[in-house]
Amino acid sequence: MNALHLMAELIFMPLIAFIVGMMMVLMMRKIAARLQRRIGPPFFQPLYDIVKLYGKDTQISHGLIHDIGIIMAVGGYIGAEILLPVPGMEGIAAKGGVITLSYFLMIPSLGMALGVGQCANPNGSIGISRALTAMLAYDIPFILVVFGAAWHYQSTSLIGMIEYQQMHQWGIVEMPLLAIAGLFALQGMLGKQPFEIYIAPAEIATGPMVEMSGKYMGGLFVMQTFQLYTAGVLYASLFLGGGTSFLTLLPKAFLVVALPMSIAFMFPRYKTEDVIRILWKWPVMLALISLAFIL
Amino acid sequence: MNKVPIDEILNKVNGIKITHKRKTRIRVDVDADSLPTLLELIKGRASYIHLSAITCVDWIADNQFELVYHVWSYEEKCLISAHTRIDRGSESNPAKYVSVYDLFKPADFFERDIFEMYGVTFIGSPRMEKFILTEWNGVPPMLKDFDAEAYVQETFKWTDYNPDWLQELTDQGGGIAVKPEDIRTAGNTHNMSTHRERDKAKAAAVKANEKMQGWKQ
Amino acid sequence: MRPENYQAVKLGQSNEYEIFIGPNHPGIEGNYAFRLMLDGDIVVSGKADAGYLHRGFEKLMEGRLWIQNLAIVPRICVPDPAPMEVAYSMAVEEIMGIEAPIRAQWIRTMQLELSRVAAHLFTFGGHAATTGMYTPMFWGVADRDLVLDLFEDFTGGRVYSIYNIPGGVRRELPPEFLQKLSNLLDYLESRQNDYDNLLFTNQVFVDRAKGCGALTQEQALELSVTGPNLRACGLAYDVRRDDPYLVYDELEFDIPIQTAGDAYARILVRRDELFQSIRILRQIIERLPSIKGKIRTPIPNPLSWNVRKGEAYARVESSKGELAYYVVSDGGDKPYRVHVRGPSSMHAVQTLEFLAKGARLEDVAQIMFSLDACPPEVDR
Amino acid sequence: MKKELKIIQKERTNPLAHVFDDFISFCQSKSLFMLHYCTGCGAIELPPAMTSRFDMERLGIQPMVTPRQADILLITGYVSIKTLKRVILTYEQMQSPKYVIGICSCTVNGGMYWQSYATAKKLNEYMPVDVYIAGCMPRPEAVMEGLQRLKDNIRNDKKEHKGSAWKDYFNRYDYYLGNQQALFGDDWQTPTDIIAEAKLYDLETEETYGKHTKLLEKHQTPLLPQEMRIK
Repeated sequence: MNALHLMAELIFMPLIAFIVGMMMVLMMRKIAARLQRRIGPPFFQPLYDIVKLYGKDTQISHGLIHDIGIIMAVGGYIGAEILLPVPGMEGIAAKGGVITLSYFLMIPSLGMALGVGQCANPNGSIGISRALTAMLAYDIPFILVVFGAAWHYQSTSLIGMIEYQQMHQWGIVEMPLLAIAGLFALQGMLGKQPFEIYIAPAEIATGPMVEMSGKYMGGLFVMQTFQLYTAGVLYASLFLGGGTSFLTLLPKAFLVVALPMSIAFMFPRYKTEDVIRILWKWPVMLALISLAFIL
Repeated sequence: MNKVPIDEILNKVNGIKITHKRKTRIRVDVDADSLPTLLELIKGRASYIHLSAITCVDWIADNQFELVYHVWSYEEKCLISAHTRIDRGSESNPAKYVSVYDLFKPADFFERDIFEMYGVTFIGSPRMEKFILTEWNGVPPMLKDFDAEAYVQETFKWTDYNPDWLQELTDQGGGIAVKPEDIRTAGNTHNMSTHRERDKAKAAAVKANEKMQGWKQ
Repeated sequence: MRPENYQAVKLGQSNEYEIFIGPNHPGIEGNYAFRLMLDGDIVVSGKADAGYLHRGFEKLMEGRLWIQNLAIVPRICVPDPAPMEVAYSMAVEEIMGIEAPIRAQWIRTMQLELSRVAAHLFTFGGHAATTGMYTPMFWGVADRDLVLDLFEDFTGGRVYSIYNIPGGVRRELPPEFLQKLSNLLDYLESRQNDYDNLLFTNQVFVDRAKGCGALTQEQALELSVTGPNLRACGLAYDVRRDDPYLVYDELEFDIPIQTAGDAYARILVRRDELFQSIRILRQIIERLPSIKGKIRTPIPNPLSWNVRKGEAYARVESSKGELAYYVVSDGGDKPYRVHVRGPSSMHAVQTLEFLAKGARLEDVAQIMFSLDACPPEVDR
Repeated sequence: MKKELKIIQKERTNPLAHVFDDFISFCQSKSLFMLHYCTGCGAIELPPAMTSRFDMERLGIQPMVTPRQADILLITGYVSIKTLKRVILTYEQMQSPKYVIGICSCTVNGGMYWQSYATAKKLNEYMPVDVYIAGCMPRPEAVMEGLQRLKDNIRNDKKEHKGSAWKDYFNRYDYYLGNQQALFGDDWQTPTDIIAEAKLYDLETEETYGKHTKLLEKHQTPLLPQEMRIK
C-alpha cells in the first residue's frame, strides 16, 4: 500500500508541476503582453506549443549526447519536483531535503551544456558558457539563502521548514533580508532580464536553444514549465510558509513568479561580468548580513 | 584665418571650367589628370572635407565615363561637384582611374561600388573586390550596353494569372486592356532589337491602357 | 546531422573564430550580414556583407519614365520613405527649372517631418531590443502606427505614399486633417514621460549604451558620418539648416547635439529630434491654413515628358542623415542616370566596421542599431 | 543521422490514432512560430502586425530567431539572387511540417522589379509556397488574414491536403533543384541532404530523383563533420 501510494505520488507530483507550470508560463506571457499594451496569447497556448513541438514530423539530432542532454535537463527537474513537497504529497522530500534539491537544480544546466556542446554551433557554445557563468553567479547567493534558511529553521528538510513556519511566523517576516536576497537569486535562476545574458537573441540568436528543434525544443519548453513551478513553490516553501492546501500554496507560488516577470520586461540585460558583479555583491551581502543575525 | 575666395583656389588648377549654379552649388569641369590636385586643393585650402558621393555616368555615345565628385564644406556651406571624363575602356582593357582614398576615406565605398557596377578599376583603392554583387558573374550591370530586360527574359519565367472573375469581366467586354504578358513579349520580340523600337511598342501598350482607363494627367 | 549553417574556419595557430551575424539574425537590421572574427568576446575584425537587398534600382530607373520612377524611389529606404520622393522630385524640378508652389512646399515639409517622427519611433524600439528590452519596441511601433494612419489619411498610402511629383504634391489635404495631426502630436507629447522612464533614463540601459561605439568628431568627419550620428559627436550640422530646402529657413527649430558620440548620445539626439519635429509640425499646423494657392505647377503629359538636358544634386536631411540624389538627364523621357547617396551607405559599412573593431560581441548589434543603418540604402 | 536509419511506418492499430492526429494538427494550427527573417521591404509591416496594435500572439503566432525552431518562413517581398540562396538554405534547415508564405506581389511575379536583373521572380519555382499574400505591400490586416488562411489549411489538411505543401519539396525535389541549378549554376549545393531526409522519412517518390539530382551527385563535395580547432 505504502509503495503504491509513493508510486502514485511520484507520478502526480511532476504532473501537477507540469500543469501549474504551464499556467505560470501563460501568466508570464500575459504579464509581458499587458506591459506591452496588447492582449497576449489564448489560455491553452503553452499546451498548444508543447504538443506542436512534440508533433513535428522531422527532427534534427546532433548525436547521442545531444539527446541525453535534453533528457538530463528535463529529468533533473522531474527529480526536483518529487523532492519538493506540496500539500498532501510528500514524495521523497523527507529523505532528500533541501540540499539534495539544490543539487538537482544544477543538473538541468549541466545537461543543457552537454547537449548544446554537441551541436557545435558557436552561438550555442557561447550561450552555454554564459549560462554556466550565470549559474555560478546566482548559485552563490542561492546556496547562502538555503543555508541561512536551514540554519534558522534548524532543519534541512522542506517539510520541517514548512511545519516550523506554520507554527511560528513566515520566514519572510523573521528574516526579510534573506528573503530579498532569495528574490535576487530567483531572478537570476529564471534567467530573466536583467540577468538574461545567456539567451540574448540579438547577440547569439537565443544561445543554447539555437540548434534545438522539434522534440528537443519541446523538451526545453517542458523544462521551462518545471523551472517556473520549482522556483515559485520552493520560494513559497522557504519564506512564505508553504501551504496547507493548494488553495493557499498556489497563489503564493504565482505571486512569487509574477514578481520577477514584471521586473523583467522593463529592463535590458546586463553583460556577463555585470551579472556576476551584481549577483555577488547585493544578494550575497544581504544574505551575509542576514546570516550574521541568524547565527 | 583670412578667407580666400573659392574661385581663386579653383583657378589654380589648369584647364578648369567653373559654373556657379546657385548659392550652394558649384560645378567644376577638369581634366582627368588634374582632378586629384583639385580635390587636394579644396580639401587642404578651403575646408571641403566631406565627400558626399562619387558618381559614375556612362556616356556610351562618347565612349567615356564621367566621374563626378561631390564635396561639401561644412564651413562655407557649399557643394562642389567636380566633373571629369575618362576613357571608357574595353572588355580586354578596362577603364582605370586613380583612387582618392588617401584624401577621403569614404571613397572606399563609392569606388568599390563603381568598380562593381561599371568595371572601373581605381588604382590605390584598398578593397577592389566584389561587395554587393558577389553572386553575379556577368558584365558590370550598370553599363549602358548591358540590357537588363533581355537578361531577365532569358533567365526567368513568369506566372500567368487568369482568374475566373477576370474572365467574366473580359467576357462582358471589360478587363485588362493590355496584359502584362503582352508588354513583356513586346519587349522580347527579336525583330525589334533596338531599345527605341521596344520602348515604342511598350509606350503604345501603355497608351492603349491609358485610353481604356480614362486616366488623365 | 551536420551543423549546417556553420563552416568552421581553420586558422592555424590562433584563438580566433568566425561568427556570422545575419542575414538571418535578430541582431541585424533588415537583410544584411556582418562577419565577425572574434577572440573570446572581443571582435578582432568585422566585415560587412551587403547586397541581399540589391534590386539594381539605378538600372531600373534608367529604364522607366520620369513619372514611373516615383513609384520605386520610396522603396530605397523602407522605414523612412518620404525623403526619397522629395529628394527625387527636387532634383527633377531643379533640372526642369520649375519650382513647387509654396503651399506644396509646406505640405512636403510636413510630410518629411511626420516621416521623421515615424522613423525615430521605430528606431527607439530597435535599439532597445538589441539590449534585451522589448517593451519600447512594442510601444514605439504601436505609436508609429498612429503616424502611419495619418499618412494613409492624406496620401492614401500607409508606408509608401508616392505623394510627391515633380512640381508639387498629388492632392490637397483632407478636411480636418490638421486637427487630427494636432491631436496626434498631443498624444505623442503625453507619451514622452513614459518613454523617458522606461528607456532613456533606465539605469541598466544607460549603463549598456554609454561608451558603446564611441566616435570622436574627427573620426566621424573622416568617415563622412552625417545626420544624428554626427550631431551626437558634437557638430551641429543639419542639411535642413545649412543647405536649406523647402521652407525650413522659415521654420524655427533647434539642432540637438550631444558630445559623447556613443550609442547613448545617438539615441538621445534622436529623442530630442523627435520633439523638435513635433515643434516644427506645430508651426506648420499654425501657418498652413493661411497659405493658399495651388499645390502643383503644371507639367506636360507625364507619359511623353522629356526633361531637358542637365543635372542636379538634391540633398535632403532624412532621419538617418544626409540623403542625396544625383540625377542626369540627356533630354529624353527617361533619366539618363540616377545616383542615390543613402546616408546608411556610409554608416553601415565603413563606420560599422571601424566601430566593431575591438568592441564586445554583446555590443555589436547595439552599435549597428544605434547608427540607425538602413541596409537597402547600401544595396539599392 | 545515418543513411541506414529508417523510420518504419507501422500499421496504425490504435483506434484513437486519428483522434491524436487531429489533436496534433489542431495544435499545429494554433501554434505557429515564424522565422524572424526580413527578406525585403514587406518586412516593415510585420512589426505592426506583431506588436501592440494588431498583436499576432493572440492568434498563437510568435517570432522565433533560428530556422530550427520555426514553422513558418515569411518571404517578405522580393528576393534577390543572393538572398534566395540563403532563403533556400534556411528553408531546408527548418523542420517539417514547415510552411512558406510569400508576402508582397514581388514574390508572385517579380512585382515592380520585373525588369531587375538581381531579383528572382517566381518564388514557388524554388520552394513550395503555401499562401501568397499579394499587395505592395499588404497591410497588417492582410498579413493576419493570410496567416488565418494558413491556419485553416493546416486544420483541414487531412481533408483537402492544402497544408502539406512542404511534402512537395521532398516529393518533387528534382524539379525544385532544377530551377535552383538554372539560376545558381550547376555546382549549386546546400549543406542539407534532402534526398537522405526524404528516404529517412519515407517521403521519396519517383520525381524526387532525376537528371538534376544526378548532376548534384556529380558536383557534390562530401560534407564532413566540422571540426572546431582552438590552438
